Parts: sequence; structure tokens; C-alpha cells
Amino acid sequence: MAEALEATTGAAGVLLLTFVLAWTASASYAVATGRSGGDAVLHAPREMARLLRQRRRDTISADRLLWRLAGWSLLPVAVLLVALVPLEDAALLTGSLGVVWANTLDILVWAFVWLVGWGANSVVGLVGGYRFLALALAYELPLMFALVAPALAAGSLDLAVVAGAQGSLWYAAWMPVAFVAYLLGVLGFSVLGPLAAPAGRESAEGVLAELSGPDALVVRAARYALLGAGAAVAVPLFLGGASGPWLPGAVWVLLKALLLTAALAWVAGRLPALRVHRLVEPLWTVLLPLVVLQDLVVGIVVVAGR
Amino acid sequence: MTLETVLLVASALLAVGLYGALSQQVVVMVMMGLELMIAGVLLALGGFWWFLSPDPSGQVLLLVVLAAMTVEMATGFAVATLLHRRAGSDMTDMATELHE
Amino acid sequence: MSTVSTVSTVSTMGLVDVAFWACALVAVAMGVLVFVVDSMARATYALAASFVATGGALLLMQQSYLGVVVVLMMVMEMAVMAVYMVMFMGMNPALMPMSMVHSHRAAIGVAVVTFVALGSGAVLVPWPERRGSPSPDVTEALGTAIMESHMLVMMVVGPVMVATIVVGVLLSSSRTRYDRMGDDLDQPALDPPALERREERR
Amino acid sequence: MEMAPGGIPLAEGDDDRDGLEMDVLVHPLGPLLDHWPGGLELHTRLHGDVVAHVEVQRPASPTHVPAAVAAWDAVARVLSLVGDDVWAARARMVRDQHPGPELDGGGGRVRARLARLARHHVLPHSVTDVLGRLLDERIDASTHRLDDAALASLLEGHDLGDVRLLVAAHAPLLEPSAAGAGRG
Repeated sequence: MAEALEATTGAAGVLLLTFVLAWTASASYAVATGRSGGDAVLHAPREMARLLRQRRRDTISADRLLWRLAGWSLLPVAVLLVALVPLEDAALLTGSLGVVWANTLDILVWAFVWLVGWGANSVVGLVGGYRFLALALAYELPLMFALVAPALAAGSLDLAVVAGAQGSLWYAAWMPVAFVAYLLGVLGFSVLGPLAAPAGRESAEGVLAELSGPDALVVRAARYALLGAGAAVAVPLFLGGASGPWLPGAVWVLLKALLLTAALAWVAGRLPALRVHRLVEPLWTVLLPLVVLQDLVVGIVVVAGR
Repeated sequence: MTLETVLLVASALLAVGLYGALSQQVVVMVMMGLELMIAGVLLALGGFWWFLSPDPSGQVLLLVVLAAMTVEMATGFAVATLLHRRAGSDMTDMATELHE
Repeated sequence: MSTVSTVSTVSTMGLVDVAFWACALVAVAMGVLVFVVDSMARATYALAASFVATGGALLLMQQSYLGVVVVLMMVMEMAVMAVYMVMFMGMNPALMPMSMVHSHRAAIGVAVVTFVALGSGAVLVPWPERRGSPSPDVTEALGTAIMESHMLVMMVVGPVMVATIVVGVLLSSSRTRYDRMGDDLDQPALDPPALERREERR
Repeated sequence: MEMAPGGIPLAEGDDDRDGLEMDVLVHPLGPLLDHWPGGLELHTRLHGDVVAHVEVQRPASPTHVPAAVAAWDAVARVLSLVGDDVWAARARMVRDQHPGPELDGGGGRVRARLARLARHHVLPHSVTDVLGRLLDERIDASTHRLDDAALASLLEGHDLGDVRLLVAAHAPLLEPSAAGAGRG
């Protein structure tokens, strides 16, 4: 009975945290795109009120089942990602394979974003879907190899162990390439900032183009939630997890997650969206080899340190 | 969950995949049939491993099956693209005609 | 998710059974749906769901790493597969339902015979008792096996994968880097190759 | 067999660079679209996301906007399209001050930003090129008009996103002149 209660409060906490992270990301993004502070904070609730009242608009011969299913599945992916993050020493979803699960969840985003584009049976949606997959192939491999680095250094795929293995020197400090590649991947699977081409304004918002009402709300919210969730997972991976002076560990995790979310969203909001073919080549030919090199360096350090 | 039930499910997957691989005309659908068959094989091997001899070597075999699956898919897609460019066709029947 | 795999198998046998049958049902039902639904997008994603359920069944047999990797790889692959479906299917079956099968009955016959043969084999063969027990950390044991006793396997798989990438690109691409950057590879790359500019260069 | 379920023709194949089926799509752009010259309509045939064929339809009545204002408006639209909202707002501010060819500080900074975006290939070279000429008034928007054929040949072969950027950048040259107003 006590177990069930604990699980329920844990789940409620994860939901709340996802919500707060998404709101932080959206507000910070809005500030970066030139809104004033108060306006930016109120932007999310205002959009929520507007979209909830909006009438649902359908396209001709849309694959409604897959379209809706995919749109509404993005937010749960973000929630599950947040649930993987160990707050003190254990996460809501513990397990020895946290890193691999995080990777699997971000792969699920592939399927859902493509379906959001495809399902609407509209040209811009389809073009957005194509763009997303081309971009996803390019950002995913650096992201995967970036995930290898902290796991290799800690000798474990368990996020709690990875967080605990970082002493005073956080992995972000001595694995900068992996950290950057990871954050770029986060922007990729939240389709924001420089990697926003699949939902780019120049293609009438691509995969988002035909969404309306509550469907549009959940997908738009999910983009910010995914950014926040990705940043939260970076805390145990690269930012020392619960380590920090004075405050309790859980507070440090939350604080780091919120700060990283705000910073990442701000940078993303400041940068223009890059055209896909401008991104794909450097991601494959520059970033991927660099990240593999980073893994090699980490491997050598681990072997030498034994 | 016993070895028998796992194998039963695995053979069901294999049979469905076999039906698809034999009956479909479009190359990509044939490959989906093959994929289902490999999923059946994977499940059966997993069952054997867990219920007969759970030592690491069995897992290595599963990993190899998984790798074979990716090789099959990648090469299959490449051949399908090549066929399509050469003949403008994606049907297995037409590929045979090309051969004749 | 991964908590399931750490549940002790003795105390909650019932729960694992239920989970297994749920996975099995989803895996087979979605597998059948692949060849039933009209829409190619639905077919690919039914296959993805079937694979996720297969991965779930593997998780229940404590093969957490392989289970997760099956889910990861297959969802990725199906997302890409959907694009191939769009590229290759002559018309859009999502909007214009039609049947694209040949020797339908024979295929069903072969499938049923296979299922009966394999299924009866699975039930009737007197399987031996289990030898040994799984190591406490299956993932670590697998990693050690790959990197120590079975290193040769990985050393073969690696080059095969690289060869696959090269073969795949060579077979499927019609444009080469000479098309993009001129005969001496010294011109700015044309991406996307504007139609007329390409013709001019030829 | 009627190949247009729901009134939308099915995608088909064409003799294009990738030779693939089902990627030829018919897609109208305009007449009312965000960051788009009002009334301009393009009927496009796409190969995947590459615009292969364009038919142009223009608004009948010209609007009379000073050349410099039109040029700065084009800059703001292009920046908005690539999601560079802060600088788009700055470009609109410059536009609202009714600028001349001699620039104050704000205009200079936006131009520096444009140059930086061009250097990093965020914007296609041709877009920044034409924007630069418009701002310098090296092209006279009243005489250098793009007719339908010129606009179509400018756009064909480009990616859908680049087409939006090109149209936004060339918008000041697309205004129907008084003489051509009757053509439709």
C-alpha cells in the first residue's frame, strides 16, 4: 500500500516537473525571440487558452488515427524521459540501462514527428516529415556516440551510477564535444532553434502546419517539454547529478535542470533555423568524427586510470 | 511463460512473416515479411537462451542475428532503390521479368 | 519498463505471465495487421508495434539490453521504412485501397503448415532442463563476452556493417560526388542540385 | 480510374533527378500566406521538396510603397522566415523610420547581421545578394520588374524553403507596374 502511494506521488512529481520544465523552456524561448519578461512567462498559458478554444480543423483524407495518436504521444515521451532522471539516488523508473532507455525514447520521437507530418495528408507536412528524418539521421549518430562517453567513463549504463561517478570534475567539463553533440541532439528531437527546419516557418511550419486546437497545443507543448526533458537527462549524464554544496541533492538536480533548460532554450531562440542541407553535411562529416574521437579520448583516459 | 509458449508465439510470428514474404508483390512489403520472420527467430532464440542455458554466449548469438537483420534491411533497401531506378518498378514479379 | 525485468521471477509469476501474453498477443496481432491494413504508413507502424512487443517479451526473459536495442533499432528502421514505402509504392494505397498480392492461397497454406509444424515441434519435443543460471548482470556479462571470449564475432560484425554502409550507398545513389562538385572536385557543392544548373555543367 | 480521392490528385512519378515514385506533388503557394507578398499566387509542382515547375498568378492592383520601405520590409520578412525574430523586429523598426539610402546605426547593424547570415550560408547567396542591391538602391524597383517567366525560372529547381526566401527577397520587384496591371 505504501509502495503504491509512493509510486503515485512520484508519478505526480514527474508530471509536475515536466510541466515546469516545459514552461521554463517556452518562457526562455519567448524572451530570446524578443518578448518582454512578463509577456514571455504568460505566453504559454495564453496560447493554451487560445488553442483549447480553437475549433479543430481537418484536412481531406487525413490518416486521423495515426496523426492524432502521434501528436498525443510526444508529450508522454517527454514525461518518460523526465522519469528516468535520478533525483537523489533513485529515479521513478530505475534500471541498469537508463542511458539506453533515454536513447530509445528519443528514437520514438522519430516515429511520432514523421507521423505528425505524414498523417495530415498535406504537402508541407510531408516535406516537414522528410526533412525531420534526414536531419534525425544526421543528429542521432553524434547523439548516440555522445551518450557513449559518460557511460564509458562511469563504466555503467545506469544514470544514477553515471551521476555518482562524477566527482568534482563534471563530465561536461572534460567531454565538451560529447556535451555539445548531446545538446544539439536535444534541439533536434525537440525541433527547435537551429534544427527547427522540419517545422520551419519558410515551409509554413512543416509538420505543425495542419494541426489545430488541442492537437496543436499538445504538439507545441511537447516540443518545449522534450527540450526540458533532454536538459534534465543531461544533468545526471554531464552535470554531476545531485552533487553540490549546502542544498539537498534533489534540489541541485532540479536547479541544474531548470538552468540548463532556460539556457538551452534561450540559445535556441536566438539562433536562426538552418536549412537542412546546410546542417546535414557538417553533422555527418565534422561532428560525428569529432564525437567518435571524444569517445576514444575517454576510453584512453579510463584505461590509463585503471 | 514457458519455453513451449514462447516458441509457439515465435512460430506464429514466423508463419505470418512467411505468408507476407511469399504473397506480397511490393519489395518493401516482402522485406516486412522477412523482418517479421527474423523477429520470430529472435524471440525463439531468446526463449532458448532463458529457458535452456542462460550463459553469455547465447546473447552474443542474438546480437549477431540482430546485426544480420540490419544488414538485410540496408542491402534490401539499396537493391530496391537500384531496381526502381533501372526499371521504374518496385514489384518482385517485374524484377523477374527483367532477369528474363 | 526496465523495472519489469528486475521483478523477481518467482514471487510474481502471475504478473509476468500476464505481461508475456499481452506482449505475445500484440506482437502477433500487429504482425497480421501489417498485411491486412490498406495504408502503408499503418503497415510500417504496425510492424514497429509488433517489434516493440517482441522487445517487451525479451525484456520479460531478463534480456534487458537486447530487448531495449530491438525496440530502439526497429522504431528507427520503421520510421525510415515509411519513407521508402512512400518512394516506391506506385500509388498511395492509403487513399486508394487495393490488393497487391500474388499466390495468396498458396502463401496462406505454406504459412499455416509452417506454423503447425513448428508449433507442434515446440510443444511435443521434450526440451531438456535448464543448465546453469543467468549471471546477475546479463548486460555486463554480454559486454564481457563480446570484448573477451567472443571478440572475434564483433571483429567480424564491425567490418560487415561498414561494408553494408558502403554497398548500400553505392547501390542506391545515382548522384556521385563528381555530380556535386565537378570533375575535379573543386567546385562548390550543388545541394540541392538546381535542375538547370546541373544540365549546364554537363 | 479517377486518381483524385477527396479532390486531391494522388502523388505521381516524374522523370526527375531521383527517379522515384510518388514524390511529385501539386501545391499552391499564396495568395494569403505569412511573410508573403499579398495576392501573389504560385502553382507549383514539387519533386519531393524541390520546386520543379512554377506557374505565376499576380494580384491585379499595384500598391504604392516607397522603394526603401519595400526593401526593408523584404529584409524583415526574410529574417522572420528563418526564425531570426529579434533581427526581424529590428529590420521592421528601421522600415518604420522611413529610411533613405544613407543609413543610421540600426540599419547598419541589420545589414551586418545579413552579411553574417550569408557567410554562414543560413541564407542562400542569391537572397542576400538581391537584398543588398535593393537596400543600396542599385536596382531600381520601378524599372527592374520580374515578369512571370523570369520569376518562374528564378524559382524552379530550388528547395521549397529556398523558394519562400527567394520570393520574400524579390517581393519589391514583383509589384505589378501600372502598365501591367490589367494582365492578371
